[in-house]
Amino acid sequence: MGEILSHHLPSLLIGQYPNGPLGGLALTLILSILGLGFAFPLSVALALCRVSPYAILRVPSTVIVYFVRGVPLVLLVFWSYFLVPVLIGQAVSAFTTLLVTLVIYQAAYMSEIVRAGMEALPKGQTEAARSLGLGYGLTMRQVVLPQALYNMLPSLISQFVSTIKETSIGYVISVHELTYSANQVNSSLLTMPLQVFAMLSVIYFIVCFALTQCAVAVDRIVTKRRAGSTITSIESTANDPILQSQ
Amino acid sequence: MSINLNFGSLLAPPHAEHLWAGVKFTVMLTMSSWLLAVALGVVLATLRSVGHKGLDRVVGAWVSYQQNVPLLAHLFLWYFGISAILPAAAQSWVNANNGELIFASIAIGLCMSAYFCEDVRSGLRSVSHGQQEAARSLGLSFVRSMGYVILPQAIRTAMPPLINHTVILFKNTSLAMALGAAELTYVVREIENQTFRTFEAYMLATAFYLTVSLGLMGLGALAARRMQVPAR
Amino acid sequence: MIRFSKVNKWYGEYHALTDVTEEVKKGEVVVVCGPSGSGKSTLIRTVNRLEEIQQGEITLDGQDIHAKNLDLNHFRTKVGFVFQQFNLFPHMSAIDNVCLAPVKVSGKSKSEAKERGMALLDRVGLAHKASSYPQQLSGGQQQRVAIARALAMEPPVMLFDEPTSALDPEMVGEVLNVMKSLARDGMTMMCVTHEMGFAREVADNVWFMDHGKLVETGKPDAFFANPTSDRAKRFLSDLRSH
Amino acid sequence: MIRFSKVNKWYGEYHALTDVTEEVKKGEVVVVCGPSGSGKSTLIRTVNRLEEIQQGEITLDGQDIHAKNLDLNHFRTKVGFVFQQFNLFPHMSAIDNVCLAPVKVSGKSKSEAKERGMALLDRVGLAHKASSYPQQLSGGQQQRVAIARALAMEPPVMLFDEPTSALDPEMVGEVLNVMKSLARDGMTMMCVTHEMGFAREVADNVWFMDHGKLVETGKPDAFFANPTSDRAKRFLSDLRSH
Amino acid sequence: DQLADVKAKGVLTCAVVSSLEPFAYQDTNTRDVVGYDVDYCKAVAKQLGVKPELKVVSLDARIPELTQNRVDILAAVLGYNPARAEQIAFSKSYFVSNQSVAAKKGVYKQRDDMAGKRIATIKGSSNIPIIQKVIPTAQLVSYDDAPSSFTALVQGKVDGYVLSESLMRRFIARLGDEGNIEVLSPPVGRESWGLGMRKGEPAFVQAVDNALDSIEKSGEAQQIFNKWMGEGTIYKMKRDFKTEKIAG
Ligand SMILES: Nc1ncnc2c1ncn2[C@@H]1O[C@H](COP(=O)(O)OP(=O)(O)OP(=O)(O)O)[C@@H](O)[C@H]1O
Ligand SMILES: Nc1ncnc2c1ncn2[C@@H]1O[C@H](COP(=O)(O)OP(=O)(O)OP(=O)(O)O)[C@@H](O)[C@H]1O
Ligand SMILES: [Mg+2]
Ligand SMILES: [Mg+2]
Repeated sequence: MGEILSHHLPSLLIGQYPNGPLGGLALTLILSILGLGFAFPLSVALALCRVSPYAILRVPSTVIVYFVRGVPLVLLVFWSYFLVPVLIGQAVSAFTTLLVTLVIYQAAYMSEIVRAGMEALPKGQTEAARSLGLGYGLTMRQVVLPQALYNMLPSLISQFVSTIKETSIGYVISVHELTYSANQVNSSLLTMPLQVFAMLSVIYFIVCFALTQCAVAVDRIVTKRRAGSTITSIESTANDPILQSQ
Repeated sequence: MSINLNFGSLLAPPHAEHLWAGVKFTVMLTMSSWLLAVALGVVLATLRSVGHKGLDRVVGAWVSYQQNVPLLAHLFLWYFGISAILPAAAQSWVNANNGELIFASIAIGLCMSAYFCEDVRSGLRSVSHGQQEAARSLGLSFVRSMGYVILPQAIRTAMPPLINHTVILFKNTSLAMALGAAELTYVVREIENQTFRTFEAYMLATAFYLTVSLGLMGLGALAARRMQVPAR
Repeated sequence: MIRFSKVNKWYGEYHALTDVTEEVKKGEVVVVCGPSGSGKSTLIRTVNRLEEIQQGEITLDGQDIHAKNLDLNHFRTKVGFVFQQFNLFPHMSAIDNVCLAPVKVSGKSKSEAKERGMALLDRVGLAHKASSYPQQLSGGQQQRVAIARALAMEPPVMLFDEPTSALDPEMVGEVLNVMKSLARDGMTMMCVTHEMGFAREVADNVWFMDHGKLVETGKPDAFFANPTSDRAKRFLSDLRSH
Repeated sequence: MIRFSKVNKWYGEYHALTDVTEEVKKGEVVVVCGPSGSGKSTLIRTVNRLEEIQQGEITLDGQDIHAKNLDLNHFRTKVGFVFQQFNLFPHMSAIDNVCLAPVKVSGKSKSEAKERGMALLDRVGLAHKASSYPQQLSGGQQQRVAIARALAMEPPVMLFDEPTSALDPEMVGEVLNVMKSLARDGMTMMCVTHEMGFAREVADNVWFMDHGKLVETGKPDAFFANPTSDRAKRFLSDLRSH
Repeated sequence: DQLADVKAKGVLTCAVVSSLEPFAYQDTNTRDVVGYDVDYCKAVAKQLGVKPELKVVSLDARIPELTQNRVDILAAVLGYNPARAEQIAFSKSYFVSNQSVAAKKGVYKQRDDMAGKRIATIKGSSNIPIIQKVIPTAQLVSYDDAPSSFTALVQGKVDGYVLSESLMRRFIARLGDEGNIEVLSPPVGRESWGLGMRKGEPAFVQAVDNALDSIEKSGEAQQIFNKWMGEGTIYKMKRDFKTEKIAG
């Protein structure tokens, strides 16, 4: 096991880089960060649409969210693999395909988190803001969103963990992320699947567990800050099961 | 690119039979892994709520291992890794008895059991401490107060996440494709490879998954509503 | 100043306000009381249109509050509202709570708003807590900040919905004192409250509601000594009995 | 009937009860009062062992409540407890709440328990709400059901921890009336409450606590007219000030 | 016109499948992708006077990658079959491979004993229609890549595995004796591999065919074969084919 480790660890961590494309854990992390980075603003927009009084915004956003929640991620990956090039009339790489899928997938799930955060705020917050003469937009921007996003920070970190795990789907379309790299290593060793896949699990575990702990710590801070404030209606959210995608 | 939809060839033999077999496999895999996940999840949640520190740690470690590793990695580890260290007799028995189904069920079931465990546990925690105190004050023993007062309420709270995770489990069965398990996604991809009717093939699969997922969500909402205590 | 004419409101089937017709004059303090569920909150919430009405009219200085074309946000700056649950913004310090509307709605400069905000916090006795966050304040202090926040837009009218009901008995006094001083300064006020001492001391009129109807109105002395309706008699005896 | 001797309790470092020594006689009504955090709840919760004590002894009819070999579940049927937050079981109707313990603990037949339960609900004035669920009841009604539930095991002693603090003022009376009628019927009661009217009317003794100590005890008239300790004086004047 | 485009770009983008030694795989030491397919890509690019660029793709994404313009040409263990020929254009053959079934040593005498057994294939590979024709009763189990399939065979999860003989021999050689795997004869088929190109680009196909002819003529084809599969390698294979038009 030690030998496989020393010999193949670079492949698992950075893929073929610098002799070839970056891959392995590095690519997994890049995908996750980009995925979450693009998904976050999209999710806020989706959440705003979901709670909007206008049916023309509410209905399509609801359809998107339920569609994404009802279809396996693999199938979504296949869909974008074939649809995205058709739609934009241009070839896109497997990496882009996966990224697009992850962004849509995560945005849908995260919008539910953001929405839950907004709805968990006591109604009095909005009423107080409106009573002061703040309009809908100002109320959202100044009062609702800052609190909802802050309260949901732990869930959002947990979502990052989900994203990391979901990048493993890249394996099926040959994005050279960690799972793909592990399979490459397994190909060249052929006789040590147990060791290779155990190592794969360990690497994922280390990264995801560290982040999960981070979410727990942030959750503690958020809960403490929230204690005694008017927002007591939501329980700790870091592990809120409804809100996680995987 | 114009899309010329033609479902005819997909819904005729031999593809129709393959699709049907894929659907059956998916349903079977969903049910077996769900049963495993729920049974184990309840056991784990009970173990965690006993209040034994060491036990809680062990179960907690198991849960966080399952939750922090992608399902695909679990699948590979079970199918190619752990299967290799089984005794030869066990290996050949499994291989002769739909090993893909067995290992996929184990991997998915174990992974989701961690989520079900946490659902049940947070259901238990959502019941206010006052309920336990009130029940004990009436002279009900720990077991009775759990049975008559705490659990009936906990299950109501745990219902929505349990449903949600059931849907996720169902969707995740599609990953068993990577083990050569002939579930629906696998079959659809094969058919797509043979016929190049990409859109039609994926549409059929999508329709199936959507119907079942939304159906489960709907049933869950219905169950939650029926369980709901009358309010003002 | 505020005139209700034949105001009717339904929640679905439920008739929450029935033919309320009455007036609050400029500089007057009105205390609204009545049993739980009688529609007190509903009534004062219609005044800044937190609730819509289905029939009748409410005017403020002659302006129809429920007109379709009303600039709602501008209108609301003319009515201060204080909630039972304080509803301070927990992510902002006391002074930021007070300055939010002047800066974002009236477009005052930050420094100007802040100066005026400090004066208001001083008025409610909390200048030293300006940079505290709501969680760091007691209930009574939070409610006083909420009053300062409502005053920041310099509204000619203030509405209070049970401002002391969520407070520990020890803190009720400090909030009532602020309200009394407002009343003395000539503010037009509508207060839903069970604090009969307060009503006796500062109210110009007491309105008694039951089942969505304005059953009885009168000067406090007369009302407490001699309620005319049976329902009000029973209500007052309930309040006194313990 | 209940005898506290040198009772001491710590929460970790915090000394929550210090050397409490006092007695409640059979048929006596004791009102426990004192500022927030003074240990009132802690004290009465030790009586049915919702809290453990570290030193001293509490006996009920001579039986050591904190004995290791006590059959706790059986013992608890002898002490009725009423919580500030009612703690009704929300998934059961009022009558089911009342019948749970008689059926499951005492093994009464369902019909017998139900008959007696209806009598109890009638006693608290809620026979007509027997099949309502807690959420369908007002706070005062919930608390009355909770009292009926506690009475169902026919306990010789009843404990009340601020039974009216979570109620709207309107509903305080109905709950206090039930408690008064219990007191008149000779029930031994310990009540933590701020309702001084109630204390004056029915208490045989008032215990005043501060910082975990039983600072002062006395007949209600004497205590309210002439508290001996400074702390009690200040406490009473705060309560009266508004 | 693709030929002009490629020349203008100065780059020929080849799709290769990198999990198949010796056709294309990642060298453990340099972590470069190398192999027979890779060398062919480079040789063709040189003939066209442009620079080669590799793009690693998965087996069943090869054809979509091509038809959706993500690559110029497939050098991706692409066996000819009529269904594929409807989708894409094939060059002349640059490799001809026996497709054979491997199984545990000593269990089966010959290929047709595999009737009714579970046989592993690779998702989207051209072996699937062939084996379905030759052993119609076989139950096919498809994995995502060749090593997974082979691992499944070694672990007894399947009874047989059908693959190009060269690839199969490599797996067997790698495993040494402990794997206990043998190739059953006769082969299930013989398959010509071509470079894959988009339909409707006759000039480009012609140019690639010409390039392949030159490579054959100059002896470079033989060299490439020897380098990856000849006497000096674990495969010890002889080149028994020539570059020629694939017969439909
Ligand atoms: N959003 C709503 N939907 C339906 N009914 C409502 C709604 N809000 C209030 N009600 C009903 O309208 C009636 C009057 O409510 P309101 O809150 O005005 O009473 P209140 O006099 O303020 O009582 P309290 O003293 O308890 O605050 C009540 O019966 C209440 O149940
Ligand atoms: N579980 C606990 N752990 C630590 N400290 C506690 C715990 N429960 C109560 N305390 C502390 O013990 C002290 C007495 O609490 P207790 O609840 O008995 O006060 P109280 O007199 O009932 O006050 P209140 O009028 O607010 O109900 C308080 O300072 C409280 O913070
Ligand atoms: Mg109200
Ligand atoms: Mg207390």
